[in-house]
Amino acid sequence: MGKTVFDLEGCDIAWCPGCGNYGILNIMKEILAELSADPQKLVFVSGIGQAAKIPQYLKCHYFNGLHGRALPPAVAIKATNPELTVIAESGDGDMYGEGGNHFLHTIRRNPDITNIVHNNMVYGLTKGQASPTSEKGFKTPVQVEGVILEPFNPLAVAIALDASFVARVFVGFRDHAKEVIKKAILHKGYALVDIFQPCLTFNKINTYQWFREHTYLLDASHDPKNRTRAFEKATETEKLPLGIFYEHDKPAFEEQLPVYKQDRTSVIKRSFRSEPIEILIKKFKE
Amino acid sequence: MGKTVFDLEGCDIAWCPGCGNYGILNIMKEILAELSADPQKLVFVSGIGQAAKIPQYLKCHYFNGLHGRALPPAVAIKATNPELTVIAESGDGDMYGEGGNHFLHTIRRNPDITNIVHNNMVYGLTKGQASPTSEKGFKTPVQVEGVILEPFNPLAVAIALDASFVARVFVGFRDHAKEVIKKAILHKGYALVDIFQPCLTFNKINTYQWFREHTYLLDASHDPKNRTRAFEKATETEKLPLGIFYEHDKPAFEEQLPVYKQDRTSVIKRSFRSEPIEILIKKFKE
Amino acid sequence: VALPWQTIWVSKERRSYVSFERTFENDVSIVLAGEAGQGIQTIETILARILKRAGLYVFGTKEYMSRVRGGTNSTEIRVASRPVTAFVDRIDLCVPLDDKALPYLERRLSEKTLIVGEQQALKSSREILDVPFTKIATEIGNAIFANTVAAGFLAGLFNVDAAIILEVITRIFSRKGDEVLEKNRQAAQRGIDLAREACAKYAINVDIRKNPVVVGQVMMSGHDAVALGAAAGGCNFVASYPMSPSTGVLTLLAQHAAELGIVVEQAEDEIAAMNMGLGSWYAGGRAMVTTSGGGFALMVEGLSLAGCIESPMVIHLAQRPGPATGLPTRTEQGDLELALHAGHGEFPRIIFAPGTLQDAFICTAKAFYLADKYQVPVFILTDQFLLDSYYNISEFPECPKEIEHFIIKTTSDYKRYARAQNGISPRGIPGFGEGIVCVDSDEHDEGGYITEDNKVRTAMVNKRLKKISDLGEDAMDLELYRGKDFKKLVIGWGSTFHTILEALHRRGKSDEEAFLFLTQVYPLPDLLIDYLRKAKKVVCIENNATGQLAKLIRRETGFEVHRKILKYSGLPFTVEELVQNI
Amino acid sequence: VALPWQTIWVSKERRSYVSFERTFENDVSIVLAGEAGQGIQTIETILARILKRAGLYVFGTKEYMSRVRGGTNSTEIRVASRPVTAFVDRIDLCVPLDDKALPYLERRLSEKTLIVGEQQALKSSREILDVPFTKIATEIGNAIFANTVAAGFLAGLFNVDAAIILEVITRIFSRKGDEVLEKNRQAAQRGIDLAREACAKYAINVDIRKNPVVVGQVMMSGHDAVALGAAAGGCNFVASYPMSPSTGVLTLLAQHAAELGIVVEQAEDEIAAMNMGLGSWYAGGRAMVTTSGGGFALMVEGLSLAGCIESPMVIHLAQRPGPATGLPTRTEQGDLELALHAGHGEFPRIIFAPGTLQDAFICTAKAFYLADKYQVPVFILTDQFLLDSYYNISEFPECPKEIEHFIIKTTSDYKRYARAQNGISPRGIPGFGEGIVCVDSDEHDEGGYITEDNKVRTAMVNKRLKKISDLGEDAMDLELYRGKDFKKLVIGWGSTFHTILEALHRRGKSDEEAFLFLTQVYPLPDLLIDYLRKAKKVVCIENNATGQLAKLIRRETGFEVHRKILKYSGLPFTVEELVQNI
Ligand SMILES: Cc1ncc(C[n+]2csc(CCOP(=O)(O)OP(=O)(O)O)c2C)c(N)n1
Ligand SMILES: Cc1ncc(C[n+]2csc(CCOP(=O)(O)OP(=O)(O)O)c2C)c(N)n1
Ligand code: SF4
Ligand code: SF4
Ligand SMILES: [Mg+2]
Ligand SMILES: [Mg+2]
Repeated sequence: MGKTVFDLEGCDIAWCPGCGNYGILNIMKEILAELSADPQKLVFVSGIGQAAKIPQYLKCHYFNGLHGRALPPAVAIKATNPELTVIAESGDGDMYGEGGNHFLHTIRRNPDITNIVHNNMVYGLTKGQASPTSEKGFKTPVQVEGVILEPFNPLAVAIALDASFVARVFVGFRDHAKEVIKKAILHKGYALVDIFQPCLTFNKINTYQWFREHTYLLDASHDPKNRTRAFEKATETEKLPLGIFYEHDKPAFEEQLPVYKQDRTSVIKRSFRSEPIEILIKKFKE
Repeated sequence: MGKTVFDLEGCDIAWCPGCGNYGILNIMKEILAELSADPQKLVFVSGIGQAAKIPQYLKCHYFNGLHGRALPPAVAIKATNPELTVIAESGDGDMYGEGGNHFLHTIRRNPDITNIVHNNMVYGLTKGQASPTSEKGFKTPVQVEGVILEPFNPLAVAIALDASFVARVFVGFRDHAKEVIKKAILHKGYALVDIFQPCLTFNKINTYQWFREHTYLLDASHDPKNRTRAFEKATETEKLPLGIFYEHDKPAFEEQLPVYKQDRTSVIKRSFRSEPIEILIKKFKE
Repeated sequence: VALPWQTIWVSKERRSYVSFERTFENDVSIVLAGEAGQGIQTIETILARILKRAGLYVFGTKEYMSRVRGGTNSTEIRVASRPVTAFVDRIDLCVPLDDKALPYLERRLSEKTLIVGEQQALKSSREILDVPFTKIATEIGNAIFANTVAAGFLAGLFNVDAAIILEVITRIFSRKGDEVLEKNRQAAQRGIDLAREACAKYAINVDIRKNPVVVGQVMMSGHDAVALGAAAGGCNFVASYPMSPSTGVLTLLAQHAAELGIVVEQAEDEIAAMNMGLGSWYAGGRAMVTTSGGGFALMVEGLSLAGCIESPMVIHLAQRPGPATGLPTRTEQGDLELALHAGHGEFPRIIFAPGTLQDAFICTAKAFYLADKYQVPVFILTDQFLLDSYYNISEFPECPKEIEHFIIKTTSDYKRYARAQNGISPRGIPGFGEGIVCVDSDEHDEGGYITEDNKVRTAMVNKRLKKISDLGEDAMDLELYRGKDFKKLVIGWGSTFHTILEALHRRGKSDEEAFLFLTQVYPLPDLLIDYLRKAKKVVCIENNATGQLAKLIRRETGFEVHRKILKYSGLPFTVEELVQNI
Repeated sequence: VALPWQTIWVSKERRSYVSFERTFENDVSIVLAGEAGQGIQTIETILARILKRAGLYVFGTKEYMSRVRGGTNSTEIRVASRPVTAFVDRIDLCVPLDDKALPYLERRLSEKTLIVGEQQALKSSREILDVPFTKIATEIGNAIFANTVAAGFLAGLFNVDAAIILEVITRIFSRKGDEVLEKNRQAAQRGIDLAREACAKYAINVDIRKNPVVVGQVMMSGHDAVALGAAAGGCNFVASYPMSPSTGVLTLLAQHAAELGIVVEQAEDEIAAMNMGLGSWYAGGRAMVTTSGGGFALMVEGLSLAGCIESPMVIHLAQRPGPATGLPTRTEQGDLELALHAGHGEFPRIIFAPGTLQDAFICTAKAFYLADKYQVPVFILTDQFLLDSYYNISEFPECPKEIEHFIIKTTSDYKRYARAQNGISPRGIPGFGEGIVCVDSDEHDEGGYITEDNKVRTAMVNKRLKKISDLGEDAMDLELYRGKDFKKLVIGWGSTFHTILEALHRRGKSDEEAFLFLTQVYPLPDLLIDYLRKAKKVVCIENNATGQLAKLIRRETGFEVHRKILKYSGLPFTVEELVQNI
């Protein structure tokens, strides 16, 4: 990989050698460079976890908030300054576990942000407990006899919520992953990309090898406009499809906010005006 | 309606005259009587809102907890004493808004509880703001120019999570509603019943009349074992289907917990034994 | 930098007009009571506006149940020839709307109370001035006009000119179409006629001097004052989740979002609301959340995040009785300690507790300024009583013409947490300047990157804690009322202000008793201890069960107040009970 | 009712064995340092077990980064002829595992420090006793055995019999199959041989008297002590969300869920965990949550619910440095005030902060008893330092044979919140008796039904606040150590216990200086003020930045401590710094 403006010199990366996160980091830097993204207008928002450390290793603005709470600030950043490109990126536990409620309602809003989830099917940073996407039977120090909960299916849920862009990739299929994530970033509205990311240390089941064997790429016959088909694909379990499951246009959250309906200027660029307040105060004199 | 053991004498019901909640209250009392439910073994769990007041008007055990937090105590009550019948009942804002994350993960657990949601598409108790299920364009004192978020589709989400029983009824179709809720209570595992419930005071759009005109009953041609079909039905918007969308068997949460795998006795019926602790302590001597 | 609008923070004289000497004739307390949804609020709105328009001082407040229909609620409207701003127990004019109302108000009725209502509906053995509001309304065409008849009648009792009454009626109903307006005018007129008749017949004489200055004054509620204060503070982002009694602020700002330039979003939960607020400040917005205790409890982690990333934040915490759901529509001052200690770990904050509507406006506006300047969370602690009360305000604070921002344009070597003498590093935002802006909930170095270096950690803690060690000019002063040579010193904070002050006036011991009021509850003003030491007896009055301010004072100064007057029934103090208990 | 197990709470003598008079020879501090995942923990586990088995007193603690691989972590193992339980700065035997370790430990190395390691890998100019662990391991068959070689070597330095070393090795590795076991035995033997050789060659002489009583003693960590304490308290329900440093407790209980009879569930978030816990108590369970500050911040609303419905609850709050994510794997005592004030509204709670592992066990068990008896939330406040430390315990408290329950069988007229003299209404559960059990987060009447009656409200607040006004026998006493005729009184709470005590011993001024330790931080013991007044100088030692206990003491007693010794770098105090600073 060549150098990009997003490279951060001399940072001490805290991930384990061989971790799937490195691949994602490289992919992200490349994509952003290829898209000629303006680093001054690009904000990463993340939570807490191994995945959530990614903005620390990129040269970019970031808001590295609380575990599970990447999406609310991301929505707010975009609404406060719609000129920014906002990427909310974190782990599966962060986005689908602790942050599950924001996942639901952010999709309902359809803000023009990209939501990238490193899905290693485990809690990496806290040393190997089950995540919402862990498969049944997955054994951990807490799930001693194996996971008994139905794995969370982020794609099916996003489709159920009529998300405007729903995709899944595997970091090991680099070119495919790049292509899909690029489209996600370019998509206007909320875009979910769930990335299969092997955790070498705590997930000995869902390895690079496993993902290679248990996934396949959606082909041209898949119509991403068809919601029911997309759902059907998302619920396949024998082999897990990769690609863009569902994609359609709808107005973004920011565009529809009353404050932006008449006037597209970001609220931070508007200068303070006392008149409307004075008019309101005057009404209380009647 | 005749008298039932669940009638609570002399309670002052705080609902507005004509509210759909009265119909649900009566239905619930009748069903429980018809099922000969043992009042001593029946626990209602609710949150906060108009709907959430329902256990106050029934003669039953109840845990009327926090807004949005009915499901976690319900799961715990069932796991602590699996002999109890547990009904978690609350409003749409409570279950799908504030409580959204519990909704997701409770479904993944599949505890043997019944989850009844009074869906009036509005926040009643707090005087008329949008709820997650409010339709686009619905105007309220806060959503002044109308709701801009995609309405939350509880059925589609539940099906996406592979819930073991997913149904919707309308309180105005009394017999149908009774039949479905009865099945939900009898179902082993998590059962969701979303009940359309007109709010006379704050929802002037989705009235009794509106629901009558905008719903239809699923007929025998619908196969509730077919997940994709169920999803398709759940995403219909022209007219909203009522009935059991999706139903299948899977082991309940409690049954699979390590603590109950060998020994079905509820943890509260087991008497304290110091030996296993002493054995553990002894291990620390090695 | 000169702050043209800073002038609005000063001037303790703004309350000097409050004087409570009066005779019964000059100060009448009307209480309307009935079921939720029965029309109390309609009567109240019409009546209060008429009375003020007529030149009468008006104060209104309500107590109501957590239900939409039924139950029993009541509203008090005090009408006087001088400013009135406090809640009294006494009822001069009682207007029961259903048969549960009189038994409900029983304790507050005296021989002097005049009861006005529809005899038949009230099923009471008391003497009631029977006015058939509903019958008349039906004659006009619809029982719904009964409220206007009643409002007209009551206004009539106060000798308000018919022209004024009809002017206000017209203003209120003109949007509803000609027919509705005309019917309401008729209804009001019928009410007025009945009042004239009754006054003549029964020699009812309500004698309150009218004052033309009142006519053009602002009359608003605590909800309005906080919401407008936010706007005046330059608020441009509000994310909140509905919760009584905080929702009024959200609603008012939502209603005017477009013209005020505010992003208003109903969040999925309070956690989201708080984290959205922080995101907005990060991006250069000026955000507020408005919530109550239970909602704020969910923001506690987010508050700690504000502390860690040194984000400004404005929190309107509208208190109601807890714990848990408690009494959703009632009042209490039970969350001071929570506001003070919320958030894991250690970081600074500022807490305001306005006592007047002017203060509510000023504190809220000022909260944005301080949050931005000191990069800390700032609380406005109100409660249901303050928020649901309204009165006319002789001098409403002026709205600032400009707002001072503390955002800098970044250079390429920008470091968000650069060392700074006073702990306050210049705050940049993404997209404004050459630098990158990195904020992290983990402990971080100057650049905002994760660090585990224990020296950097210690330095960062010191930096954060230092920020508000000197608020200087920006601090809100203590306010001392009445005798400087006091022996007894009464302390209060927040919504009890007016009630305490009126009670002290009524007690009349102006040389011996003084009132020390804290708008800025934290950090406690330095001078506080001097006042405390000077007093022979210090009495702390709080609308809670454990005396949270008293505890804070002791923690900070070692001083133990001599007596606490506490109330935690869900109702505010009345002037009468304080007159007696102080 | 006689509590057969109450005996375990008593006896202050349990610590009297702690004496710190020693010569260098009798007390050796080993520090292992290297990257995460490099094997520190393996060496440590093997070594500590061998040393204890050999009759040596062992104390271990670690400090590590919030990452799974890389970085630099270190572990201290103190080995002595008498009980050792505190963290020292001094390093006698340093075992660096990579080239970053020595620079990292630089400040702590002295001339007396013996450095042992693989010279080549360390790239250091220091004198290093070169032991080719990896080379030997590779000879045996795999570099992985290097850890066992190292453990064998270190044990060899301490003159432990080869037989004992091999016995422990066998115990640890026997589950892993014959081959792995055999290789490890070889590795250990090679390590032992090398040590013998080195001792002889370089005249290294580690002289620590062994004591046979140690052999059979319990050696466990804070995690273990809290988890076993929960089991001993009759815990049968744990819902939690992973968060350092609280997860160890969850893990241990999960591992033994079936045999201990505990429902263990990883909740979707901390809000769920807390609300599940309350549901379980409602149904008759005995529930605990284990979390850290940030997770607890999310439980604040649920705590308030516990207060309102008068539910018992046990909260293990494992502190780490905040605010926000802070330093996830480090230590701090920064959440006392949060525990004290968490929850909107006013309701009682009890807070324990164990200082020893025995106390951690006892407090946790007792928390269940008190929560059940007084129907209040009870906190066990620990921190990373306490939890990650371990040592051998001369007298481990006995596990109770029985548990006293406070659940009653209901009658048909049962009322959950029936009036009660002491505020504590008998607690029924659904399905046990004829009554119905109704609990409500709204204010409620005796039956648990919603009420807005202000008299009932006041009565309910009083009832709730009254519950812990007299803990009587159940209170944990203050503990005073050393001279009764003290001039200087040092106060501490929680994990600083051992370090303070050892520091005072080393200072030797036993007549002048005493140590007052609080296990029960809230309610503060009544006698506290007498001790404070008696002292000429009171010094409060806390592992936080603002002196939270000192503030609490002032709030409750008016007493201002004279000096605070505070540390908030993320690291625990060392004995040396306290010796110097007290
Ligand atoms: C409120 C809160 N609860 C728990 C934690 C502890 N925690 C940090 S990261 C994490 C899980 C990380 O899992 P995931 O999001 O899948 O990220 P990964 O490490 O696997 O990349 C948890 C539970 C926390 N920081 N905050
Ligand atoms: C944490 C918290 N936030 C907000 C509230 C205020 N609140 C009470 S009920 C309610 C919404 C009720 O809506 P829904 O659940 O749909 O019930 P409904 O009244 O419509 O039956 C809200 C926001 C609360 N009690 N607690
Ligand atoms: S623990 Fe797993 S996810 Fe975390 S850095 Fe290591 S390999 Fe990657
Ligand atoms: S507000 Fe609506 S939901 Fe609530 S009681 Fe009235 S009609 Fe029913
Ligand atoms: Mg993960
Ligand atoms: Mg609703």
